[in-house]
Amino acid sequence: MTRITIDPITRLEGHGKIEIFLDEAGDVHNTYFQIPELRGFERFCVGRPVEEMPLLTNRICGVCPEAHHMAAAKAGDAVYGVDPPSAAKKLRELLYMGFYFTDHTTHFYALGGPDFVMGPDAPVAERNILGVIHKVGLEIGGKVIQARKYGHTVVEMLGGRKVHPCTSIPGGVTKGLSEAERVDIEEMGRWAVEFAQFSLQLFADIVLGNQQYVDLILGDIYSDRTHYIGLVDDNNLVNFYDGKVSVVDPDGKRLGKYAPEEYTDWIAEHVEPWTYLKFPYLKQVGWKGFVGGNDSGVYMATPLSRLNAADGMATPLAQAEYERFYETLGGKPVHQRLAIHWARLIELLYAAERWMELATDPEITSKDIHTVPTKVPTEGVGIVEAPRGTLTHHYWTDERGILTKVNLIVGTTNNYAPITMSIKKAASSLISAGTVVTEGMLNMVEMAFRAYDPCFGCATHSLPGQMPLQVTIRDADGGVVDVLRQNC
Amino acid sequence: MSANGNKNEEGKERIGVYVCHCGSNIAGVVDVKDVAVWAKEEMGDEGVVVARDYKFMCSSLGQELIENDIKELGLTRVVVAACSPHLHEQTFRTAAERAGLNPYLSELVSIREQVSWVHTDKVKATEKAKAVVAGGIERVIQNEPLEPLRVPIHPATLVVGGGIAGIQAALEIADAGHKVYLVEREPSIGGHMAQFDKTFPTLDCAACILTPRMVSVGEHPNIELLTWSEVERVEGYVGNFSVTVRKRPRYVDTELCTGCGICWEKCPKKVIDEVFEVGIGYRTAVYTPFPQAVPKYPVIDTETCIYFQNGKCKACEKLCPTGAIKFDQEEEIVLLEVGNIIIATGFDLFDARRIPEYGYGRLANVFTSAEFERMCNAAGPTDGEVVMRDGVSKPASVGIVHCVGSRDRNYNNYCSVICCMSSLKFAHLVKERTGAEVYNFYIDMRTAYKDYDEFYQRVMGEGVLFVRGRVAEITDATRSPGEEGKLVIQVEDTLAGRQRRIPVDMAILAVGLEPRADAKEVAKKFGISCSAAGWITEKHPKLDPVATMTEGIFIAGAVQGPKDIPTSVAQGAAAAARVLSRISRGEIYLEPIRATVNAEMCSGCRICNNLCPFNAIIFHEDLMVSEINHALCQGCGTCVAACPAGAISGTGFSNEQVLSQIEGLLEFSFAEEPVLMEMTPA
Amino acid sequence: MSDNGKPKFAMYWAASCGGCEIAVLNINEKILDVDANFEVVFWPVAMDAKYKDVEAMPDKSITLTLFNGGIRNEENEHLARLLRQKSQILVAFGSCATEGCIPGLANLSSTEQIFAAAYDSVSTVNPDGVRPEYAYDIPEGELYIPAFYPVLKTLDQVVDVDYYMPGCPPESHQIAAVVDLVIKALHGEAELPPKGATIGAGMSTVCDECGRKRHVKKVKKFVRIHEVEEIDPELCLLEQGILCNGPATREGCGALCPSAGAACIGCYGPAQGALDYGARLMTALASVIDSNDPEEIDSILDGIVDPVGSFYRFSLPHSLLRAAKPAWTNGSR
Amino acid sequence: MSEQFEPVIIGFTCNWCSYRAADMAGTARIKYPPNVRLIRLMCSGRLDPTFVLKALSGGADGVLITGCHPGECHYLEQNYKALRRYLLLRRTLAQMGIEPERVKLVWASAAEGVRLAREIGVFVDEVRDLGPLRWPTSLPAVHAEEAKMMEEVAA
Repeated sequence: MTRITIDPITRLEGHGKIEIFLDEAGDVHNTYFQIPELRGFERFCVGRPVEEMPLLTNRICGVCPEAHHMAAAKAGDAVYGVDPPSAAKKLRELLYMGFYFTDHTTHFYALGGPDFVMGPDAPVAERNILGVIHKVGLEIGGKVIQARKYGHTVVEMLGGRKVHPCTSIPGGVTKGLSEAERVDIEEMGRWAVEFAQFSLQLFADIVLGNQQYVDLILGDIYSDRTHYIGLVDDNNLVNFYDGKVSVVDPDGKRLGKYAPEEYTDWIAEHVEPWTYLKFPYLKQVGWKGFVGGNDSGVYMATPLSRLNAADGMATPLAQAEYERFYETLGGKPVHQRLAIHWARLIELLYAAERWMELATDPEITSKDIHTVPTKVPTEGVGIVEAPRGTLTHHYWTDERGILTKVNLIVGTTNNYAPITMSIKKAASSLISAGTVVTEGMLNMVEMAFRAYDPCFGCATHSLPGQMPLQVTIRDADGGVVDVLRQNC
Repeated sequence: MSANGNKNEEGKERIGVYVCHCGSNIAGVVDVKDVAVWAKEEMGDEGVVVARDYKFMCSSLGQELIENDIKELGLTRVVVAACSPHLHEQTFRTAAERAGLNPYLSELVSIREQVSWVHTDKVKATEKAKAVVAGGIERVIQNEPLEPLRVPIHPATLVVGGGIAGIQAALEIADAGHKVYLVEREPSIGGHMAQFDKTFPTLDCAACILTPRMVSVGEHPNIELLTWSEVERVEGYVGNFSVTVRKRPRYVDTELCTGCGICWEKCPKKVIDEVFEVGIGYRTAVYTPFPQAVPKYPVIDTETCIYFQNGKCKACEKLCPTGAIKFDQEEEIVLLEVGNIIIATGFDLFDARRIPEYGYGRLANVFTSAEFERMCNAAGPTDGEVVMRDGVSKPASVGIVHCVGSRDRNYNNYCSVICCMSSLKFAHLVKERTGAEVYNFYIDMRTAYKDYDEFYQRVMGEGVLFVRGRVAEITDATRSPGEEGKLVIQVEDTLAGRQRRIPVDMAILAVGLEPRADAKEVAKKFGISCSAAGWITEKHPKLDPVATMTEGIFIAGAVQGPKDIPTSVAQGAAAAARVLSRISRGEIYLEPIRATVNAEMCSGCRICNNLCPFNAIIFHEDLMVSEINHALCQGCGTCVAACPAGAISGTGFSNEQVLSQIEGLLEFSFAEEPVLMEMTPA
Repeated sequence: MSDNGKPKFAMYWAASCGGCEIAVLNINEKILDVDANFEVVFWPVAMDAKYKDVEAMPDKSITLTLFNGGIRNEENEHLARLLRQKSQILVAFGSCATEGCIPGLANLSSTEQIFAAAYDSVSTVNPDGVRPEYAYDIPEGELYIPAFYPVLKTLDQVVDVDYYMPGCPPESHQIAAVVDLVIKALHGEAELPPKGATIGAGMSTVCDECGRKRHVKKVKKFVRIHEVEEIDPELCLLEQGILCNGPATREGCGALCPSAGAACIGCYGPAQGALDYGARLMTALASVIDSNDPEEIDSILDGIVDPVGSFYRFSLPHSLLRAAKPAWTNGSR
Repeated sequence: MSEQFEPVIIGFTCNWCSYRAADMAGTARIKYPPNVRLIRLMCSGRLDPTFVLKALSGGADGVLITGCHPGECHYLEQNYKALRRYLLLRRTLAQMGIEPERVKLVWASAAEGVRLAREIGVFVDEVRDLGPLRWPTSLPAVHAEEAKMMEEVAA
C-alpha cells in the first residue's frame, strides 16, 4: 500500500499532519489527519485562581487570545453567578469586534487569501502575504496593514495590550473608556466599515469574477453535507459575544438552541488513539465516524456555519451581503467549504458595523464597569464565537474560587471531523491511479482545510509544535518511490 | 547566569589552599594530607595551583608559607582551612596583605569547630572537610578586592543619664580633655545613688562619696550639663552623630540664680515628692530634689505651682534677690554634634503593688526598699529615724523580704543582683537604729565579690535572723493573740522544712531592678537592640560588655542589666576608655561589608525602603531610585536579599559568592549512587 | 531558493501559541523593512518554504533566526538543533523560548495527569479510557505521533542561544527596535550586544515604567483583583494589596497591564541577572509583609492563594527547580 | 537503597548568633552528625530564597536556616524578614511537590551551642526519614535519561 504523508500543513496557526493511504490501484484508500500535540491546559489550570483564567487561557492561542479571554471571563462571571454592568459587557464586545476585524482580515489576506489572490498553483515562494502585497499592490498592502493596526488599537485600548488582553475579570472589566478614546475608536470604525466593503468588492472582483475559482468553490471537491452550529441572539441573528448556540441539520432545519450550561446535553467528544485532538459531535445524533448526512453527528463551526445556523445578520450592510451570499450560492444551507472565505468577509463587515454601533453607544463611556462578586463560587460555563468556531470554557472551583476542574472545547476542535472529511474528499478527487502528485495539487489538498482557517495552536490547547510537511509515495512493497516535502 | 566558574576574563584565578593540622585538633580526625592532595588534583580546574598541609597555619612559619607562595607563585586567591574565621580571619588577611594581596581575596573556612571537633567518623569528617574546602574555593573565586571604610571621629561625646555610671564616664572623658554633653531627665544628676544613706559593704555614706563627683561634673570646663532635658532624636552614624535634645523650661534663669534657696523656703505650695522621696516626703512647687543637687538651680513644677494653676502667688518671683524667676521661659531645642554616645539611663524599681499578697499599699507598715533608703537618710523625711507609717513609733520587729519581683517566673526570672546585699545593709541599719528583732527571708544568699560575704558574716553576728524560703504572704489577718496588731509573714522555712508564721511590726520589700519603662523606645531612638525584657543588648556578653551592635554607641551601668555601684562605675570608666581610644585615633576602620544600589537597575518600587532599621536607605523622589548610605549601612544584607530587581548588591556576601559556595559544598552530594527519577516517554 | 545576496531571515515556532508571529506582524510597516533588508527563507506561519532547502543550506547561512515556543517534544528539539546549526544569530524569541511561559506550567503535572484531564473530561465519551499512542496500528499500517517530553524545556536547555528576547509576546515596538538594530549592524552602523544578552527589554523592572504612585511598602493584606470595590487608578497596585509581579519583572512592555488596571503577571521574566524569578518575587513580597507574628504572617500569606502559579506563571521551566516532582517522576511515584 | 540513607543538608547561619553557636559547639566538643554543611551569612535577613532553591536543586536533601531569637537580632529585626520569607517559601515548595519539612528555621543564640547541635541532629533524622530528594536538575544522569528517552521515542 502506498502511503503519503503531508506534514505539517503550512499557513495554519498550529500543527497538523496528514496520512494518505493509496490502494493497489493507486486510488485513495483512506486518510488520517493527525494533530501531533497536546499542551495540557485543562490539567495545569487546576489549582489556579479563576480570575486568572482570562490571562492563562489567552496563551492557548496567540491568534485568537481575545476569544479565550472572553470565554474565560464569561465562565468566571458564571462561576461567581455575577452579572457584569451592561457597560462592562459592551466594552468587552467592542474589544471583541476590534479583534474579529483584525483576525478575519489577517486570515483573508495572509492565510487563506493567497490561494485565491495568487492562485493555488502559484510558485510556493509567492503564496504568502508578501506575495499578496506585491500582487494587489503596496497601496492595498498598506490598507491591510492599516486594518490590522486599527483592530489591534481597539484591542489595546480596551484590553490593555495588543496581544493577550488583560482587563476582563469576574464581574466586569478593570479599564473603562474615556471620551477621547471613544472618539478615536469611532473614527477608526468608520474606516473599518469602508475597508470591509472594499474587501468584499476585492473578493467579488478577484474570486467571483474568475470562473476557475467559482467552479472550484461550487465544485463537489470542497463540499460536505454536515450539521452546523453558531451563536445567535434572541432574534436568531449572528452574534459573536453572547446568546445561545443554534444547531441546524444538513437540510438547514434548526434542531434547537442550547444555553452555555446545557452544552453537555448537545456536544460530546470522541477519542482516537492516533491523534491528540478529540472529535466533537452532536450527542443526540451520535458518532458515526467521518461521514456526513443527517444521521452523523459531525458538525461544522465556522463563519459559514454561523451564517447557516442563523436567520441573518444584525446589521444592515452585512444583512444585505448575507442575502446576496445565499442568492449567489443557491440558498441555505451552503455546504461548499471554500464559501467560508466569503462568509468570513461578511462577518468582517458585521464586526465593523457592530464596532460602530458600540462606539456610538452613550453608555460605552460609563464608569460603572465592575460588580464585585458576592456569591460563593462553584461552577460555570462561558461560550463565545471564536472566528474558528464556537468556544466553550467550563470551570469548577472550590469555595475560594480555585479551579478544581477545567473543560475546554475550542473553536477549531469543532471542525476536526469535517476537516478530516474534506481532506479525504479532496485527496480522493485529486489523487487517483497514476496521478503524479504535484506541489500545486498538495496545496489544493491543503486548501480544503485552510478554508476552515484551522487554528491548531488553539486546538492543541491540550500541545503545540510543528512538523515537516512531507509526501512520501511508496509502492506496494513499501519502497520509497518519490519524496515531496512541503515546508519546514 | 551561572554562579560558578570565575569572573576573571583573562583566565582562571591562581588559588592556594592551606590545610591546617592545628596539632592534632584537626589532623586527629580529618585526613588533612588527603584533603590537600585532593584539593590540588581535583580542584585544579577551578584554579588551585598549590595545596599544602601544615602543623599550625596560624604560626608565623605557617603565615610565611602563604606569603611566599603568593609572591613566588603569583597567587590571586588564598583559602585557609583551619579554625573559625572569628578567631583567625584577621590573621590570614593580614598575612595576605603583607604579601601584597588584597586581604579580602583570602578566605578562612572552619574545619575545626565545624568538622574535627564535632565529628568522630574520620571518613565522613574528611569528606565534609573537602566539601567545606570546595565551598571556600568556589567562594573565594568570586571574592572582590575591598578597602576598609575610614570614618572620622568627632571628638565630642554625648552621655545620656546622670547616674553614677554616666557621671563616671563623663568625668573620665572630660578629664582627658574632650568635650562631653551630659543629658539628664531629672532636675539634678545623681541618680538612685543620691537617694541612699549608706552603701554596702563598707557602709560609707553615699552622699559623702557621690557629692564631690557631682560637683566636679557641674564645674568641669569640658562638661556641658543638660538637666531637666531629654534626647529627642539621633541622626547620623559613628563618628558623626547629630543629636536633638529637648530642654524643658526651669522657669529659672540659671545666669542669675545663685541657688540661695529663698524661693523654695518661701514657696507656699507643699506637695508629696513621688520621685526623689518616693512618696514618703514633701517638696515645694519650686524645688531642687535634694540639698546637694547639681546643678543647684531649682525648677518650677507647673502642675502644682499656684501661679501656673490659677495665675496668682508669684511669691518666688517677688522674693528672689536676683530676679532669676522667669515664668515666661520656654522650652529649648539644642542640637549637638558628637562622635560617640554613651547610654547610662539606669533602671526602674519593681512596683511592689504587683504582688498583692505582700500587701504593699494596703498594709500601712509594708515598706519598699526605696522608702526605707529614704527613711534611713539623714536628710530624708524622717531625718534618718526608722519609724513606722505613723511617723513616731519604732518597730520592735522587722521582716526583710528578698527577691521581690526577682527570680520569680510570674514577674522576672533574673536575679536583681543588689537585693541580698542591700537587705543585709537594711538589717544592719535597723539593728543599729532601733535594736529591733530582724528577720531576712531569702531564697539564696548571693554575696559574691570583695568583702560582701564578710559583711554577711558580720550582720549574722549582729543577731539578725535568716529564714530560707520564699515568703508566701504578708497579712494582718491574725490567728493567735501573739499576732494581734502585727503583720504576719507566712513562709515555708525550707531549712526547718515547715511552714512558719512570723509576726513583725514592719516589713521591708527588697524590690528588684527592672529596665526603664521606656527602654524599648530609647533603644529604637538610638538604633540599638534590647532583650525582650528591655535590658540593652551588649555587643558581646563577655568580651565587649560596654559596646553595642551599633558602631559608636556604648552602654554603662544598669541599663545593660542589674548592677551594683562598683560595677556601674567600672562600666562607666570602661565605656569612656572605648570612646577615648577612638577619639585619640581620630578615625575608625569599618568592615567594608556594605550594600549598594545599582541606579540603572533600580525601578524605584520602594520594596527595600522599609527594611533598614538603621535608615540607611534613602529614596530620591526626583530620580525615583533608592540609594544606600554606606556610613549608616551595617551590612546585614536584608535589602540585598529583598530587592526584586536584583539591583542591590552586597560586598563580602554577594549572590555569586554564596551561590558558588553552595555549589562547592554540594560537590560531594552523591558519594553513594544517586537515586534516578524514572523518566519514561509519554 | 534564489540567492539575491540579502541576509537571510527565519522565524520558527516550536511549542507556542502563535502570538509571537502575530506580534511580529504587528510591527506593521516595519514588516516591509524586513522584506526589504532580508530574504525571508523560512517562516511557516506566513509562507511556504521547503524544509529540504533549509537542510541543504550551508551552516551559519541564515543570518537571523527568531525561535519562539518551548521544547515540548523531540521534534521541537530536532528543529532547534537544525536551526542552531544553520543560523549565525539564534534568538530565543518570546517567553516560551526563553522562560517556558504558561505552557511551562505543565511541568507541575505528570503526563498521565495531563492525559486524564483531556481524555476523561465530562464532555468526552471514552468508556475504554483510550489514550493517544506514540505508535498505533491501523488497518492500513502504523501511525505515529510524536511522544512528548515529561518536562517542557526552554531553548537554551537544548541548544546554545545568542540572544534572549523576552515577553509574551515581545512588544512590537521592541521587535521593531531590534530589527532596526540588526539592520544597522548589518550595515556596520551599530554594534550588536554581547552574546547571551537580553535584547528588546530594559535593565530594570516594570515599576520603572509604571506611572502609579508608590510609597514605602507595607502589606497587611493581599486581596484578589475582582474582590476590590474600586481600584485606585493612581496608586501602586501592590500597595492596594493586589499581588502585582511588576517589581520583579523585567521592564520593556511599558507597564501595559498596570496601566490598564490589571496586575503585572510577569510575562517579561526576571530582571537582569536574576537566577530564579519566583524567588525574587517571593523574597520581595514576604519582606514587606507588615507583621512579625508567625500566625498573623501566615494569615496574611493565605491571601496569596496560588504561590507557584503567581511566582512561576511564566518561568517555571527556567527556574532552578524547573518542574514539580510529579513531572520529573512522571507520576510513577 | 540498601545501607542507611545519609542526607546532605546545607545550613545557613547568622554571623552573630548561630555561627558563633556552631563555634561554641565545636569548642565544647559537642558531637553532631556530619551531614550538615554550614554557610555563614551576616544575618538571616540576608537569606534569599534563591539560596534555598539553589541548594535543593543542586542536590541537597534539606536546608537548615538559623538566626537570632526574635527580639535579639544583631540588626534589630531582620530575622523577622527571614521568618516571613521562610513561611512563604515553604508554601511554594509544597506546591512543587517538595515536603516543606525539608526546609527548617531554627533560632539559636550565640550561647546555644548545645541547642544548635541538638537541633542539627533532630533535623538530620527528620530529613533521613523523608528520604532522598536528589532533585533531577542536580543529576547529570537526568539529562542522560532524557536523552535515552528521546532516542527511544525518535526511533
